[in-house]
Amino acid sequence: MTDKALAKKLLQQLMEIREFEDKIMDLLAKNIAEGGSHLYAGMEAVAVGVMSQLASDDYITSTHRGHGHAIAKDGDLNALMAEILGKKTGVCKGKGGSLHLADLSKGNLGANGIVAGGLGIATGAGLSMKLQKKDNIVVCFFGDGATNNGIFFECLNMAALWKLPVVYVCENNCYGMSVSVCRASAVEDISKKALAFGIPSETVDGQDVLAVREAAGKWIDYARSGKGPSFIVADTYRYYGHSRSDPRVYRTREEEKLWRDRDPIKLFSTKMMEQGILKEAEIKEIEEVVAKEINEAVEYAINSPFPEPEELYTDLYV
Amino acid sequence: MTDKALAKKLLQQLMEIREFEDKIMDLLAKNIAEGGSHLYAGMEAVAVGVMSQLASDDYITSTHRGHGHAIAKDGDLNALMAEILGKKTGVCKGKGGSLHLADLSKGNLGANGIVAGGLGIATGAGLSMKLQKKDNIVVCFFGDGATNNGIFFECLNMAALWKLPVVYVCENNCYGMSVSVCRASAVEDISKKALAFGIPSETVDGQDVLAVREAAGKWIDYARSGKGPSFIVADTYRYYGHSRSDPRVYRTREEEKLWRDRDPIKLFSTKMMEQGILKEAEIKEIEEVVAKEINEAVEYAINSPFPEPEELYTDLYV
Amino acid sequence: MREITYREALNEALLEEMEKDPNVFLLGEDIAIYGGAYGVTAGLWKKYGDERVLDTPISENAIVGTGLGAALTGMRPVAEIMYIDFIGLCLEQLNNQVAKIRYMFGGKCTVPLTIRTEGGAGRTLGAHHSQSLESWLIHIPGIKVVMPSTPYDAKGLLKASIRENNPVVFIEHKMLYNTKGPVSDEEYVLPIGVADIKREGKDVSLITYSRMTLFCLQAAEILAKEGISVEVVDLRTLLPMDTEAIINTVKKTNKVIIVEEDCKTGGTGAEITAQIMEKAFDYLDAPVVRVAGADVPMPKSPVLEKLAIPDTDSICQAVREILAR
Amino acid sequence: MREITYREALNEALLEEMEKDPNVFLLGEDIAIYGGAYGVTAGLWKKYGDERVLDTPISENAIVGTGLGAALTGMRPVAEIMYIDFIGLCLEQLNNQVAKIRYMFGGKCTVPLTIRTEGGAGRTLGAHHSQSLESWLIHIPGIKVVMPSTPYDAKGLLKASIRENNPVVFIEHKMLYNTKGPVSDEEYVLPIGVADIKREGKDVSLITYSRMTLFCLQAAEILAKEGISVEVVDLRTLLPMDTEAIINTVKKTNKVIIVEEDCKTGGTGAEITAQIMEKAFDYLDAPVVRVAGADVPMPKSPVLEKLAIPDTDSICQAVREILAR
Ligand SMILES: Cc1ncc(C[n+]2csc(CCOP(=O)(O)OP(=O)(O)O)c2C)c(N)n1
Ligand SMILES: Cc1ncc(C[n+]2csc(CCOP(=O)(O)OP(=O)(O)O)c2C)c(N)n1
Ligand SMILES: [Mg+2]
Ligand SMILES: [Mg+2]
Repeated sequence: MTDKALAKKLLQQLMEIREFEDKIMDLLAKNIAEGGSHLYAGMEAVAVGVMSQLASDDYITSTHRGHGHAIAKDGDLNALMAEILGKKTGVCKGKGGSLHLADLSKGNLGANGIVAGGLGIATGAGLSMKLQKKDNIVVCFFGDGATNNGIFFECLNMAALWKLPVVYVCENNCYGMSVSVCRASAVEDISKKALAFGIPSETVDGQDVLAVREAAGKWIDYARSGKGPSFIVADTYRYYGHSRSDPRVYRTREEEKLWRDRDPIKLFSTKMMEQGILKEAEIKEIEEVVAKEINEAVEYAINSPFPEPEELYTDLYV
Repeated sequence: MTDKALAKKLLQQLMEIREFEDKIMDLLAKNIAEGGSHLYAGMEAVAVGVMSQLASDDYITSTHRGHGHAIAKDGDLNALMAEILGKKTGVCKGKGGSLHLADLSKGNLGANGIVAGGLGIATGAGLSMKLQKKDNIVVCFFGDGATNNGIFFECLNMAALWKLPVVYVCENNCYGMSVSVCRASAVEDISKKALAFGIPSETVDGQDVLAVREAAGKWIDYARSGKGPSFIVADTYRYYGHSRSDPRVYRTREEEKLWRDRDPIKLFSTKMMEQGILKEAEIKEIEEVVAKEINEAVEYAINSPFPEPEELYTDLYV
Repeated sequence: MREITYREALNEALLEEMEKDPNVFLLGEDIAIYGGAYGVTAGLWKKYGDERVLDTPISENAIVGTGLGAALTGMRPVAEIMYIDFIGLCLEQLNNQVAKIRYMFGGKCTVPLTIRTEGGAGRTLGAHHSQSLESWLIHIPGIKVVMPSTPYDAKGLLKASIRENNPVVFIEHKMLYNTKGPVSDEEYVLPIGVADIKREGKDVSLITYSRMTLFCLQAAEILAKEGISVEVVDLRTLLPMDTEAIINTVKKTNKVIIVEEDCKTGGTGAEITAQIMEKAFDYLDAPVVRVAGADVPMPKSPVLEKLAIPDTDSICQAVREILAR
Repeated sequence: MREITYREALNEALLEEMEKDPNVFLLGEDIAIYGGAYGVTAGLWKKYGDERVLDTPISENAIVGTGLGAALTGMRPVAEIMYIDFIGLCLEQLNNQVAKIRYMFGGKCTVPLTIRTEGGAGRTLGAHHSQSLESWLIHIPGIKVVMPSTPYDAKGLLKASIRENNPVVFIEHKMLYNTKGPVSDEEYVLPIGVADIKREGKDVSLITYSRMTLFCLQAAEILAKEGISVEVVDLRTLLPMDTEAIINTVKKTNKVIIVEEDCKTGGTGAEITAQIMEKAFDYLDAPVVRVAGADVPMPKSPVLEKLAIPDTDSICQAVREILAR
């Protein structure tokens, strides 16, 4: 059973991410945001469900589609938005951008422009926790496409071999860019890849934040108690194209509609209302809080200065 | 049932490889052979059993431990020995050496200095056969250690996805250099790695040339008939150290003895005698033929000239 | 002559070579249905299907490795690595296998493999999608490295690369795809290894390649108004390098600036400088100058990204300084 | 002072730093029970066990990646890549992640990671076990690159590398492991980024590093008998490069030969040449010469291998030629 405070927190994060992404789409269209941004809209329940089980000093590694993870790992909305616009006030001083959102003070070891690029970092952080005998654990996010890259296998092998406290979370949104899972992966059931390492795996409904939360809780405990790594596959969908210019010819509008019918925010708020945990008015209220927060973040980002020219050469070496 | 001609051929190849490797050990000790040579002694039944099922225009890719494959794929003993000594008459004109024995005219796409370095080549050759609608197939050899490298997984995925005619043969000799399988691979049963790709797999006794031959025959047919890739794990053992200087501290003399008790040449000749297929005299005769061949190869190699200095710059570009 | 974009020119080259030679096929990420991240392979999958335009998994090392295996056994593959920033994932296969196999095998094989990729900054994509890195590649004996700057060169050189029996890495520039230029209707192929003087001049030589050629031509235009006559040498191929063209331009102007987008230290400009040092030292009236990318990862921020690579201003400035020397 | 081998010096450096800092740990292939392919980690596993000396699977990209993850979260890892020839398997992680992460994150992390590897020819191991390739690495802003030539330098610089809060690639040479030299009993650390004049001279400067330093010193000895005074500058660190030392030696002798084992085209010698061109052109009495490895994969044959890299003869020859100019 979910308590009210938790329900509110989860819903607020789901909405924050959605609103954040919708706003960025808007900023891209207006050319206020430049460059690429891979949006997380539609997939919110995965980040929010998993992160709801983490301690603030647990670590995550994120992906090229990293806004949702950064927000759910307690990221500062203003600093994240400013980063995406390349501003001095950004969480990485405007040097990282959308693809490199990171905040070590929050345990976020970073988004990554390289598909599967964070697997090594996560695995090494897990090794580090083990060697230091800390009881923190690491959650490593990546997409279905990433599970075809060599480093994915190398890292899962190491993690299993050394029993590292890492939960590997595959966000299976049916496509890696334009290529569907069945055109890229010899097994369509991605969880089977864990068999090559004897790692326990579980597939969850990635649209259902509580289902994700439950599975994550189980495997995070497993990791924390020293039992080793695990592999969660969360089935989900991204609403927008892979990038702004993507006409989405590789999928149908019908398929998109089927997934949108199971929108994670809608699903969760309906359930909370049905169970009498949240009232409609409370949900509206959260919506308003979120709209305000995100608007403020946009304002903050837009009004922030760009880095000074000297910044080009700082922060490279210690 | 094995016929006499086949039995003779298999035994001769087994002995050729053993004698070849023993001679190289000798040449290394005398500093006639320079550099590294990873010897195949002890593992002969794998190469011989598999190759006995291949057509001459089928392809193989080999490994850093590639003398056995080269010999069994109908390699010219003189040219191979000369190559290992870096002579002009070598199969690669002395430019490749032990780690790069290759002979495209025999379908040998090459040994490889890089662990798992031949997986891509084999997979691409398989793709090539498929695209050209040829019915040749490819056998890809690699060690247990190679199955932990990213490209192994990338290639098996592609091969399964595209149903390529490639038989992947893992020579599991219990160690990758000094690291035992259970210290390097999260699953000790290496055949399980195929589960990540839905590829059928089989583990065979790599000391028993007929067992290898049978399994290879089955999966080569499978590939040739368009059914896709397969994965064979042949359990075997290398007699010598990983390289000349290796004191083999990572394994016991008892373990070595257990394996030597199941020596592939001894096993096979005993069986052939028991079954009345070969007589002791016939076996002796083969032994003598082989001793002579290999001695001649050594003579040939030693008496061959080194490449001329100009050769340094030839053969790079077409 | 008709004008088409760099992207269209590349697409035509692929189409024509696929038409001509049934052994040519394409493999890479998102090149089929999607038509390539930058649209270069658009339409080819519709025309040739899964057999000749293969979407691959995200497996860069295996893409190069399988390309090699296919090239060794009768095919003529064109593999795509979506961003040159990912080349570190497949450099083992490229350097150890693709480049060396012919030599290691004593010349007893050929490797008709083309690897297309794309690099460069300009879209504020940050440190993992904006690199150049060609200098890694010129340090790999056994391959050729081509980097065209115009639609005309792009088409003629891509066709030549595909026909080559040596492995070629063909590097496009993301900011050039939409640039237009004249491209003949007739079939043509350009020679690999030959530089092109994109503008004749006598006071100073700009030696450059890829997108920077456009910047150099703009700079030359501006400087012409100041009475400075600038020669712009577009190398087009970096390996093998057209040292003859380099020496000739040094002899002509006696003053050289190398303009490259890649990070300066250990960049291609260093090799060009060394070539000049060795072969044309006595013709130099001033030390060769490198105008190059900053030695930092590419920052996301648009203001910093602009500063991190050469622009028309910094090129003009360097020209004025060398002439003032 | 006592004399120990380069191998022993490295081993001592590892031992001392592990003793001093419990966060230092080692990971790599065959470094535990086996003690490393060239014996550098011998004895450390016995002493520190599986917790601090980790044999890894043959997974180069993950070795570097996990090293980074550990370095970001409180540890001070020393990762080993057995041969630099395998660096192409992990260059993505090294270039995109290890080198760039601090900059991309706005300086909000440190990466105290050392990557030890080993390169060079001389054992007739062929094309996959004899490369140099350091010039790829000097083109990666964000890392440091160290290549010591003597036991003394090896020990002092490895200790410094491990203590660095920046990522360092530390490149040993397989032909140096058995060479001996004086190494102090007292603890010492050497500064990264500072060249060392291994022999003073006034007629010509040899700028070099790693094994070639030994060849240059031998050549200098031979040439001294001909009355030629040769200065040998051992760079020791390639990134950052000690340009001050380079300029000083140019000013002193006015004639420079760069000696490097790596393939010539796109090599480190090109960068050194460019530095001299830019900062010391007016002091040159002759063009800078590069004596470098041949632009070919390393051939197996012992006779060809010797020809493929510089030797004392080719260095002496180059000196005589530059002085005859
Ligand atoms: C190594 C690498 N290869 C290719 C790309 C280009 N690319 C960026 S995202 C992407 C698809 C990734 O798919 P998936 O892992 O399923 O994540 P998703 O985008 O679906 O969230 C590709 C191919 C990249 N960034 N890195
Ligand atoms: C990519 C790579 N990493 C490391 C090495 C060094 N090395 C050569 S052989 C070997 C062990 C290989 O083990 P395995 O695949 O089991 O083959 P085996 O030697 O047992 O036949 C290693 C680590 C290498 N050659 N290539
Ligand atoms: Mg996906
Ligand atoms: Mg093995």
